[in-house]
Parts: sequence; structure tokens; C-alpha cells
Amino acid sequence: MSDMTVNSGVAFTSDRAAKGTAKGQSHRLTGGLVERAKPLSFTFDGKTFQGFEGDTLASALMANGVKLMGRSFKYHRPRGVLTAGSEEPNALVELRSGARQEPNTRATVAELYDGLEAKSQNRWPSLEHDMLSINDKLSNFLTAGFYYKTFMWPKTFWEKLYEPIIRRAAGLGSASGEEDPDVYDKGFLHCDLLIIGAGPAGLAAALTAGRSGARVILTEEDFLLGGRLNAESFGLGDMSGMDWVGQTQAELAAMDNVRILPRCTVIGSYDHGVYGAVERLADHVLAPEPGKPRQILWRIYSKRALLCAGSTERPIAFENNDRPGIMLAGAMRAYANRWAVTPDQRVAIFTNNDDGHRTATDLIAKGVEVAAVVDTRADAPTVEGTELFAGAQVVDTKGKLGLEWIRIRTASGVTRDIPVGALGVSGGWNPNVHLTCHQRGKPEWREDIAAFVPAGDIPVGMSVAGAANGAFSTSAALRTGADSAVASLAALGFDVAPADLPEAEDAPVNVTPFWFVKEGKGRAWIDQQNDVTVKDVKLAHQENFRSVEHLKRYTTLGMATDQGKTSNMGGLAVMAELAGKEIPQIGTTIFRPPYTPVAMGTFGGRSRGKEFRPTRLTPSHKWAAENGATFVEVGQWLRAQWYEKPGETHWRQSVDREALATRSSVGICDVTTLGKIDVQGADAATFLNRIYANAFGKLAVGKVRYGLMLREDGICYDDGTAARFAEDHFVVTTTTANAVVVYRNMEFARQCLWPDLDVQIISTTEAWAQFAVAGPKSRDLLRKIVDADHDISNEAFPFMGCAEITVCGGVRARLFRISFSGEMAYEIAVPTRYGNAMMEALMEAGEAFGATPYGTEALGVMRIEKGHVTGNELNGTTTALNIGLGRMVSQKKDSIGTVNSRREGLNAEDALNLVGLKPVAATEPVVPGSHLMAETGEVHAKTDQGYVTSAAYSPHIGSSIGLGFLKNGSARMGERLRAVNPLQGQEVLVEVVSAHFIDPEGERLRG
Amino acid sequence: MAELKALTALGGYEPRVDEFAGLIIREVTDRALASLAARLGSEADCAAAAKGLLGAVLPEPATWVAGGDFTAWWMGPDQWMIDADYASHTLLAAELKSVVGGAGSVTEQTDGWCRFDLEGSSCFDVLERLCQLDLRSGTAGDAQRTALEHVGCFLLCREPGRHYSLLGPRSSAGSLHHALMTAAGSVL
Amino acid sequence: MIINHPILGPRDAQEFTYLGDASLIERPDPQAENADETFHDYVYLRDNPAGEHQELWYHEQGDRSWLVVTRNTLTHEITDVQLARDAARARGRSK
Amino acid sequence: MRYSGLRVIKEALTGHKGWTPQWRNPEAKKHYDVIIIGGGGHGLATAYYLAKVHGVTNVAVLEKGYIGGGNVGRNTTIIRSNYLLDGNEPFYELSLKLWENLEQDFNYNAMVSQRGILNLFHTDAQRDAARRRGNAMILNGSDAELLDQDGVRAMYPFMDFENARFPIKGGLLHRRGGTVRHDAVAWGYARGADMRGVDIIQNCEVTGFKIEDGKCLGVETTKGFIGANKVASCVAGSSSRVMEKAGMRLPIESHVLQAFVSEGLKPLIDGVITFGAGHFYVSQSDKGGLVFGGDLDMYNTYAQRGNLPVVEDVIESGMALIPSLGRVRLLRGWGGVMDMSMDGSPFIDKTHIDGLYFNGGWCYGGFKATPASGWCYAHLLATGNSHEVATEYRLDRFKRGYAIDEKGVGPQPNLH
Repeated sequence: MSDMTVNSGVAFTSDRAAKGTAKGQSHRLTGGLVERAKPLSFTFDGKTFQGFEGDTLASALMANGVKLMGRSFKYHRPRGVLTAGSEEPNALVELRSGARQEPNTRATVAELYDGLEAKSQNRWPSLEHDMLSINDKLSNFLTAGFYYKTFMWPKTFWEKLYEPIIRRAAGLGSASGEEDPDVYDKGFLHCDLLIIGAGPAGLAAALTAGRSGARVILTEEDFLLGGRLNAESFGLGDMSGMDWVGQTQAELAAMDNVRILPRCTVIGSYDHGVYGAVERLADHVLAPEPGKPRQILWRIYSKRALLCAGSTERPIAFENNDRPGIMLAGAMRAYANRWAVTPDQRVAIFTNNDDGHRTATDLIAKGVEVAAVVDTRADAPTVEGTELFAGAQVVDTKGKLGLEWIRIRTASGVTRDIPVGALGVSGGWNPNVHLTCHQRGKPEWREDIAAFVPAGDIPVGMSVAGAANGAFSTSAALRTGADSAVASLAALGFDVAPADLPEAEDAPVNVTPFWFVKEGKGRAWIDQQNDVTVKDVKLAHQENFRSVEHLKRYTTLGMATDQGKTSNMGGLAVMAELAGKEIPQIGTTIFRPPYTPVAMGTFGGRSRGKEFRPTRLTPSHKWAAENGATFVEVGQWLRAQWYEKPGETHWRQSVDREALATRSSVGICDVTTLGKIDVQGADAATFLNRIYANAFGKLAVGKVRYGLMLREDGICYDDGTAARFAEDHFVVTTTTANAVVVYRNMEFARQCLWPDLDVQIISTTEAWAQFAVAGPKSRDLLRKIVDADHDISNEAFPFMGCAEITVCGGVRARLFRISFSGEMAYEIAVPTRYGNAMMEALMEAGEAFGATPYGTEALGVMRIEKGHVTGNELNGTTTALNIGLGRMVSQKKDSIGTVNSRREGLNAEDALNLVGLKPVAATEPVVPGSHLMAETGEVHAKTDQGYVTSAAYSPHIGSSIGLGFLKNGSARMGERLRAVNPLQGQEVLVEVVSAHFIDPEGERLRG
Repeated sequence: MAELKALTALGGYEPRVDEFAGLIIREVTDRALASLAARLGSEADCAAAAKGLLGAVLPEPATWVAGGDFTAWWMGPDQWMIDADYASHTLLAAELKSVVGGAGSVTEQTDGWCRFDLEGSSCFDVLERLCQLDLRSGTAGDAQRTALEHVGCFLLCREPGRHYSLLGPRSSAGSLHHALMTAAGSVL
Repeated sequence: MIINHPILGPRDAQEFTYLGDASLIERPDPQAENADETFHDYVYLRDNPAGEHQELWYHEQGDRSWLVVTRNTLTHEITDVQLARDAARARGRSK
Repeated sequence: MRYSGLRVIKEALTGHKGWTPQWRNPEAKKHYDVIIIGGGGHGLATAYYLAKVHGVTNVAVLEKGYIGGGNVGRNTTIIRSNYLLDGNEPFYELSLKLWENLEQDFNYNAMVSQRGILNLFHTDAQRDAARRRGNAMILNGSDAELLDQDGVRAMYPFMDFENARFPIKGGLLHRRGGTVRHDAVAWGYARGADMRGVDIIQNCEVTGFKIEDGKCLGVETTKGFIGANKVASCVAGSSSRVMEKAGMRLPIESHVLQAFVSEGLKPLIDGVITFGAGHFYVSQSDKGGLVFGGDLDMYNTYAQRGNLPVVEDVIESGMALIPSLGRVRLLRGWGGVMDMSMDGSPFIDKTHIDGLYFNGGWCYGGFKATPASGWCYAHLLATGNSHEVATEYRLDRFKRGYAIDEKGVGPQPNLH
């Protein structure tokens, strides 16, 4: 057994050292696509290493002889790299530190940069010594779904004991918990042909399409174009694959109709040729330049798309097939050829197909010792320079934190232990069909290559070429890439011939399906990240979780960060065998976007923080900000909530002052945010008659009328005013919140319901700065503003009048005699550019009267005092009857909502009515959201009488007052009720009063 | 009574100008706007009257035309925006109404909008970070309505890739300008 | 999703607001004897087909046209787009 | 077989040979007392309670695909009883009480975890509405607490309190709300029903109803005709398609709701949070993934997939609420097809056809309702009367003018 204990690495190191390769990079080979002139230093778990430009974190660690890179999710098994690409399930690290820490980053795609910091994750205290590896010892108890069968007694223990432990143990990496300091952009691209993947197929397609003059976008996930060509040793024509890639890239770069996007992953295929793509601009550097984005989310609008995403190698399951050093054979080859690294000096290959042999050949050529090629096929071809075991299997492995030897069973049935530090495994290749499934495409099984290929409802406009479509040879990839481009473009009317392509290898696919080694009592891994083994699949089958979706959900197979790219096939194959079915009968799970995981920040783009949504400013915002205003969000608007005066220590002082001043003299409020819609046309009046529940036909020119809109279901929807400036011209106002929807619905009525009415509408909300001037002194104030030739006396311009006038010496304006406060009041509108100046002018003109600017709070106080409804009352469930305007709903005409407003449920005997509420004890508050209960008796939903919609402290009443809905409330004036707020332990005795606390007869309005 | 002093959409007394390598963003404040919608059944009269004033035929969908003092662009079926110099056409709406009379509905729009003109060689690169439209295949005379960073806008192409006019709701001028500045900063 | 606007050509559906079944164009006669019945069905009942569906989209971030789009609710394929105003007239709507 | 920790240990020590199928794959009989169409959460729960509570065991559950493959298998696992209206709250409170004892009841660990649900508000009007709702919850026997900004900050300090476009003013906290391992709910009910004699028949699609003189006599299926005294449709997401075969038009549209999960992370978010100024809600699964969602794609669809703008809208809101999510990666998104009803509330009712019953219209509230839906539907099927907490869920409520409209947005399904 002595040879088994040899640490092959040591001999190797001295050997390389003799050849004088970079310091410490004991496993670095010659050649490859790394810049030896550009050494980079980085740290992993605090230890400093060296790598080269062109390395990934994985290749650099491998160069330094590091095999152990992570721990598995459940059993915390030691793991190394399995792959050389984005399908990596094992080598996940926390990349960067502080606010930029990125959990679960795949070392296999993390481009190396100078100063890179990485930490291993899901282990404690260290990667080598992980306490939770105890789970591995207990694995027999922690089989698939075990948690569904236990942890149920005693009942309380689940949440108090078991679950917290499980949550702490679960998860992988940790998020920083800090705000991401980087910024992200979004963008939009358009093309005739989107080519996804720049391997041989993609490049051949791009050359072809580029020469046609069509608009082409070529995306590549990798930072190098070329795909597998960078990982292979064979040439194209008379040049190396890498050189051909370079030449092709140069030719494409010179075409201004071709846009090449490296480091760009197409993540999803959406309806009608829309693709999502993520371009990584700064993940290969320490940090982005200030103000520049880390990544861009591109939305690509394509007329045609060509998927050239290549294929992914699949492992074979056998006992202890997860030890660091065991990887996919194609990955091992890629590390040797592209990155010039090998996981070990002494390796072996386990394969069921010819491609595995290539790895052996290439590693031997690189001076790596290939101890054996174990091929499950009895008729396997021989390989130069190594021992072939045909018809053999790897049945077990050993090695604590890294592979030390493998045990094989030969065709003759004897076992042999072979000391190796690494094993390349190839179970064949799976076409990368993922994007073809995003719109419910169902791949179909191809017996000849033992793999699923795209089929069914693949996205409209998409075609597939190269290995992604099962054309595995380089020659076939080039050819199908070029031909597919020709076909796609022909459909768009481009006449183009396939680009001339170099000679390339055209080896047939020789694979004999072999999924898992039957022998051995130990565990054979299928999903390495989620620790799903062959035994787990067997158990799922045994417990009748046999559909592929049940298998996945019960065992978590394929639900890890790699979404089963290397594991789904294995799971399917084992289940098929157990169920005695063919693989296609078991089916395949649906692949969904994104193709690879995407940072949330990328989807967020620039819509973050204060820029989450646009901010709308009122015309007098500048003045308000200069005059102590506190602002409040009203939808997207910022409105002055109140204006604090020096010495005021509580907002209530400011609000009381503003309300009192308005009722006693005059107040001014920017009400621009209300929606304004210009309605014109010969049929404008008829139109409004149908939009509003109340009649508008007879409204006189120069007059304004309150209007109530219903939804077609008879429920109140919005209210406002309509001012008639001419027979064929109205200006309609809406509430701030409903400005957009009311406009939308008017367009609906105009275009869809009554297309032959002559009516035109357009929004003018933003064009006019509008101010409420309210209070007994409002007319006196306005007289100083309105140009003298306009008579605004009560006689000439009574309540509910409107007129187009001029102010301040000829500035055109609109004046409305309407009131929300209940006082004699006007609303005056001037072109928005003058809004700020108008506010100044009004204040100046009002100085003599102590004119006071008021904000939304005082506005609210006064409307409650007056019993006007707003959104709190028009909450989408209330009827005209509820708010006391039942009689307004004209039954004589057809208007939206009239018919359904007659339904029984909207006209119940004990329907809610709007009432005023006053606390019996003036010191007590009326609290909005309180429910109304009888003065005595049980407090329960069954005894609920109604609720408080709005409340405020009324400086005029000298107490808190409220509005609310009360069952049959109109008939219950004077009654005492409890306003209960158990949520906050409050119960207030209130008296039911009229909703009009101020001037119920409305004399002030007309004063 | 003191004369009312106008503010720009960005809240200044002078229009704002921002310069980047390859792009200038200018706030434009000296234009008057009025919308014109043809009355049902009077489309021809409306068009004829408009032509009389503009000296040009009302533009086709998704385009703008210039004629004499005026520019006009299509807003929607039978609806256009008319644009003219503010100083000489302050009362543009009235002017327009006097011409089309009963054949059209005219609405004052001057202060409903803020406008930013983008000029320079980097227009494509900056706008593709903001705008869904396929501007690279656009031509001078295009006038589209779309949304940029959640703000509904008109985008007029004056010279493809080099000169655009962007009009957005005046109250959102600050947010729209911020979006332009951010995109320019990302690219340039 | 892309809607091929009959006037403006292909536009991202994100510019549109969706309402629902195009039968909402066919508002019943409120004066009719059975108006209560017909208005209930009009407002509340839907065919909700799995397959071809005629539906109303509003170009809110565009030209403010209401469109009648014929779209397959299983595949999302759009086979026809019309201005709702024309469709409404075709369905007998007038004043 | 009874599940327990001891059983797990025993099996572990004996090579797991003893585990038996969690439900059988029986052949369909010719006739059943009750046929339930739809092997989702609600259908299986209905079968379970029919057998367990009402002793009706001659029951078949017919599932077109595999059980639990509908919305019970593709939701965001949230349970709650935080409704405003009296037509809803008692029903969801019953559901929550059933959740609280579910695992012991059906001997399956569905990982019911009452981690608390926090509905944030950002304006005074939202606060007033939250107060009204919180009070309604308490008056109906549920639990609620009103938190101010500091209260919210104490729970979730990592949300944006400094630079938010729509500052967080506070939140309504419902501590008994939480999450459940959704798939396990379907499996637990299936196992429980199967143990009591219910036939669960997968890959059996109903293709039509046999209706004679106004009475439903059974269903035509891909496995032939199966007779029944009572046929109970329970196929939310596909209700219109199924009931159309019985000649019914429903107050329902089908819409897709996307949901998402991030890569697994060490514990970050303890409970469920809903954003009040955008479309975003989030929780973290026991496995470590952040499970989140937002709003519908808005258009009618039967495709279980959505489009990119909605993904962006949801995550923009997520970033606005929790800026530290920037470098957390989205792993997977999926879509579930919803029965969106005209008032956002469901139906559990007889139909005008004798012997044909309907359960549907769950919008995206279906998962949390699973136990009560099964309980009340079983009650209706067994007794012929609506359960007292489901009396409002009638198909004719719109005719009579009794919509149950929590959001107050009216008869437009995609707004609920």
C-alpha cells in the first residue's frame, strides 16, 4: 500500500520548480492563454497567492496546488472544482470584502485581478476543519426529505429549537448587509440577429451575418471569445484554434454593423424576440470607476436569434465521486490547454465516450502523468502513453481533503487501487438547451448522442446551432453556425452566403450511455452542491416521488445555484432506470431564467434611493423650500405639508395657525397637483354627462359644477369640478391620485364606447400653476392681483363662477370661484413658469391681511371641518349613497355606473352613511381607523357599526373631530358611540354629528 | 404690482447647460406650445387651416415638420403639437385657434413641458441607456412618444445620433435631467 | 412582449396599460328591460379563453390610442392589432 | 405508517428499507361519492377533510399532471390572517388556526413557521388604512400590532430609512403570519387522504362533464368516464377552462404572477416584509434563499412564465427597500397562473347544476387559504351548506351587489 501514501504533489512541485515557472505556481504548465508577463497577486482565506492575467480564481488556485475550495450545502463535504465554467456547483467563494462582498461566487468564472480577495464559505471555523462536517457522519439520518418526517414534537420545538438550528446551518455564503456601493445601468439594443455564444458556431454565424450587412449582436459569457476552441489543442485549418479566434474577432471588430459583447450573459428569452442580457463591465477589476456602472442589464430586441451556447459535460456517479481533485474531463483539459494548469501531476480519466480520451492525450502532451484511462466501454479505443482499462469502472475513491487514490473494477472483475491526485470524469455532453426552454420548449431525446436537444415550442425567431443543437464536432459547429445564420437572415430578406470556414476536426460522437456505478454501499453524488446522492433518488422512487418535478422537489436535486446544469441528467437517468422507463418518458425539468444567477442590483438599475421613482415638484416648490415648508410625498408629488414659523416647536402649532388664519383672514395653498383635463368638442357636454353621475348638459358657460364619477360597478371613483369656458370647452379637475386613471378612462369612453362623439381631451395639469386663495379676505387680496378690467365682485363673479382673466399686468390666468375649505375662496391659475412668482405676489399682496400659506395638513383640517370627502372616504368601496350624494346620481340619463348602482347590496337599509364624529370629552382624540361600536355591549366584528375615515384637531371646534361611515348614520345624529382602536388600546366615546362642522348652510361660500 | 418673473423648469432664472465630452445637454425655455386636435368630421378643414398657418402639411404619425416660424409633431390620431418661438408667439394657442376655428380643438401646452436638447456625437450611446426606441435606425424628422426612466416624454430626432429634443412633463424636469446626466456620466 | 401598433409599428408592451377582454367595448343598452342582467354580465363575466383572446391595451406611454389586440393566452402570439376606435365602430358603437 | 424521529432513526439504522410510498397510485373506480377535480393543495385538503372530518372516504382526486404541481408548488409560501373585510377575515383566521395545528394533525412536517408579517406604510393615509385593518383583524380574533418607524427599524435595521424616495412611516405587524414549506403541504394532505382511503389519480385529465336534466352525473377523463354523486371543481388557475366544459362563464380571468428566489444565503431576513410604495414582498426560506415577488404581469395568460419588465419592477422595489440586496443574486424566477376574480376574493359554492360544485377565484391568496378552503369545501360537499366563515363566497354575489373588495379597485381582476 506504500505507493498509495505518496504525496504526488511534492515530487511534482520540485519538478516544475526546476523548469523555473512562476514562484509558488507549482501546478502551472507551459503554454496557454495566460499572460506570464503580468503576474497578479490575490488572497484566498487570507493566504496570498500569485496568478497571471487571463486566469480565473479557480485556475490560479489550481496553479498553486490548491484543490480544496469549498464545502457542500448539507453534509459540508470538502469540495474542489468540478468544472471550468459557469455551471460550477462546488467552488463557490465569498468574493471581495466589506460592502462589495459577493457570496456564492463561482471561482471558475471569477476573472483574476490584482488584489482579489476571496474567502471560502459555509464552514466553521475553517475550510480544512469544519465542525458541521459532523453532518457527513450523520448522513444516514439526514436523507432526502427526512425533515418532513420529524421535528414535530413537542409542537413548539420546531420554531424555537429545530428551525433556528437548521436556518443557521443552511444557506451558503453571507451577504454583506451593507448597501452596494456600485451602480448599475440598464440599456436597450436592437438587432436583426442576436448570436448567443461566441464559440466556433457563434463566430462562424457572426462572420456570415456580419458580411451580409445585417445588424448583428454577438454575446459571449466568457471574457475571451472562442468557447471550447480556447480549451482544445487541435487546430483550425493551418492555424491554432486560438489564432483563428483572434483573426475572426479582428474581422468582426472591423464591421460597424456587428456589436461584440464579451463578458455578457444572455439570461433569458422573453416573448417576441426580447432577450435579457447582463454585461459585466467591472467585475474583473478591483472597483468600477466612480459613476461608471458595474454591470448593465441590456434588453435586446431581436428579429432573429441564434443560440450557440455550446454544451456542458456531465459526470458519472460513483462512490465518493465528490472528492477535491475529481472533475469533469473536459474541464481538466481546459485547465491544461487554456490556463496551463493541472490539478495534479498524476491523474486518471474515467469516461464512457471518446472525448474523455482527448483529455488524456492533451495532458500527456503537457507532461502530466496519466496513470490510467478507465473506460466503461469494452470496445474503447486505446490511448497512447497511458494504460487503458476498457469495460472498467471507478468504484470508489479515497483522500480526506483531496483525492489520493481511486479503486477500479476491471473488465475481468478484479479491483485495483491506483494512486492519483486527480480524476477527470466524462459521462458525455449535454447541449445547453436552457434558453430554448424559457418559453416552455420541451427538449427531445436523441439516442445517437444520448442527450436532449432543443425541440417543441422553442422561442419564436430562435434557431440553434453547434453543440447546443447536438452538433458536437468543431467542423459541424462551424458549418451549422454559418448555415443557421444564412437561414435566419434569409427570413429577413438578407441574401448571404455562408462564410468560408477552415478545416476542423469532425470526430463522430462515440458515447455509450453510462450514468452511475451500481456497486458500493457508499454514497454516489449526483447533485454535489445540494448533496443529492443516488440513494436519495432511490428513496424518492421508493416513496412514490417519481415524476421529475416530485423528484426535484423532494430531494432538492438541481435546485442549487447551478440549477442542475451538471446534475439533472444524472437524476433523470437514475429515476428512469428505477422506474424501468426510458429517460424521455421521465421527462426533463423546466429551465427558467436567469441562465446564470444575476445580481439584484443589475435589475434595479438606476432606480434606487431617491431615484427609485421620478419626483414631481409643484410650481411654488422653490418658494416653499425657502419659507420653512416641510414636504410630504403625495404620489410622485412633493407637496408642502405645513410651513413652520420661527418659534413653532410642534407641527400642530403650524397647522392650527394656518387653518385659523385662513378662516379668519386669507390663506394660500398650491393646488397644482390636482389633475386638469381639457375637454373640447361639439359633444363635450354630452360626453361629461356620461362620465359624471350627475347632470352637466345645462351647465352655463362661465360656471363650475361639482362632479361625481362612478365606476361601471356603481361605486364612487373620483370627484372634482368641471368648469365651462365655452359651449364646446370644459376644464375638468380630478383628485391628485386619480389624474392618470381618470384620463385613461375618458380616453376609453371616447375611443371605445362612444367613438362618434365629437370630443377631444388633453391633460393640462402641468401647464398651469394653480393656487387656492381662501378666506373672508380672499377677494380683497385678489383685487390687488387681478387686473382692474376684470370685475370679481360677488355680483359679477359669484360662487361657482369661472373666467379667463389677466393678472399682474397682463399675465393670462384663469379664475375659479370654488372652495374646498368652506370659506369664500378662489382658485387662480397662471402659466406654470410664473407659479413661483405668483406665490410671492399673492403673499406680498396679502401682507396687509396677514395672508398665510397653508399646506396639505391645514387643507385636510379644513376639508374635514367642512365634511368634504377625499381618498380616505372614496376608498373604492363606497357609494354615492354612503357619502350622502345618493340623490346626485341622475336616473334620467345614461352615465357610467348608473345601472349597477341600483343593485340591492348598494342600497341596503342599514347602508353606511358619512357622519361627523366629535369626542364627548373635548380632550380625547378621534383616531382614524377606529371602528364604531355601540356605547355599551360586546366589542367584536359582529357588533361593528362602521369606522372612522379621517380625523384632525379642529382649532375652530376646539377639539379633535372626525369623519366616518356609520350604519344608517344619517338617522343617528346625537347618538353616542365608542370609537374603538384595540390595536393601540384606545376607546373614545364620540357623538354622531353632521359632517359639516363649519357653516352647514354654506353662507360663507357665497359671501 | 411687480412683474411676475418666470422660472425655468429646473427652477432657475436662466436655462441650464451641461457639457460632456461628446455631448451637450441644454435646457430649452424659449418655445411656446399648443396642441391641436381635429374635430370629428372636420379633419380636412383643420388640416387645411393648419397648413395655412404653418406653411407645411400637418405631419404624419411619429414625425415632425418645420414650416416658417412653426414646428409641428404628431401626438396621436388627429392630434398634433405646435411649437413656435415664445417671444414672438406667446399666445400661440389663441393664434392657432383663431386660424382653425370650429375645425379644431386647441389647448395651451407651453408650460406643460420641459425640454432638453441633446447635441453631440455620443447621442446614440447615451440614449440607448435610457430609451427603448431603435434610434440607430431612426431618421431626422422622427417624433416619438415613449418613457425614459419612468417619465413619459416626446423625443424628436433632428439629426440621427447628433441632435435630439426631449420633452417631458415639467414637474418631473429635475428627475428627467438627473437621468440624462447620469446616463451621460456612465457613458462619457 | 412587443405589440405591433397599427400606426406606430412594433412597440414594447411596457409602454401600454392592459385593461382586459375586448367585450368591454360592447356596453349594453342601459334603457333595456333586462339592463340589470346585461350589465352584470358585461361588467363581471369573462370567457377567459385558453387560446385566442381579443383584448384592450392602452398606449399610455405613447399616442394614447386604445388598441384591440388578438393574442394567444397560451403562447402569447399576437395575430392582429387594431385601433379600438375602428374596432368599436365595427362592433356598432357610435354615439 | 406513522412518521416520527424514532422512525427516522430506525430506518437509518436498517438501510431505509421500510419507507413506503407516501400515497398509492390506484386505478380509478367506476363511481365515487365525490370526485374532486384538481390535485393541488385545495383539492387534496378537501379530500383529506372529507375523509377525516366527515367520514366521506369514497372519494377520488383527479389530477391532470402530478399532484402539487399547480400553485401550491409555485407560490411564495406565505400564510397570514390580516384581512380587512368581515367577508374574508374570519375565513383566513380559521385557516391560520388550522395551519397552527396542521403538522400534528396530518403527521407531516410542513415547517409551518410563524415568523411574522410586516406590512409597511409610507403615508398617513396608508397608516390610517392599516389601523382600520389591524383593528378589523383583532375584532375578528386575529393579532396585529401597529409599529412606528422606530419599531420597524428595530426589527429590520437594514431597510432604507435614510435615503428612501418613499420613507417608511411604520408598519402593521401580524406576528402569527409566516411561511410554510409549500410542497410538503400538498404531500402531507395527499398522504393523509390516501391513508384514509381516498384515491389520488395522477395524469388523469377531466375532459368533460356528464350533465343530464340539470344534474351532474360524473366526468369524462383521459382515463374514461368516472361517475359520481358530487363533482367538485378545485382547479384555481384553470377554473374557466374546466367550468366552460359545464357551460359556465365565471367572474374570473387567468393571470400570471411571477415569483423569485435568490441564491442561498446565511440568515438575513427573519420574517416576511411587504413594501408599501412598490411591488415587492420578501421572506427567507429555511434553505437560505430569499423568496420574493411583486405584481402580476397584468395581461390574461395561461402560460406559467412572465416577462422582463415585471422582473425589473419587482427588483427595483426590492432595491429601494433593502439597498444591501445589490450583490445578492437572483437564482430563479417562475410563474403561477392565478384565478383573478372580479373583487379579489374567492368562491366556494354550489353551481346552478345539481351535484356540481365550484371552488376557485383565489387570486394570489390561495396558498394561505389551503386548509380553510379544504375545510369549508368539504363542509359544503358533506352537508350541502356553506360553512359559517365562507358564507360570502357565493357565485351570485355580484348580481346582488355584495363584492368583497379588499383593495377597493373594482371589477378589474388584474388590479386585485
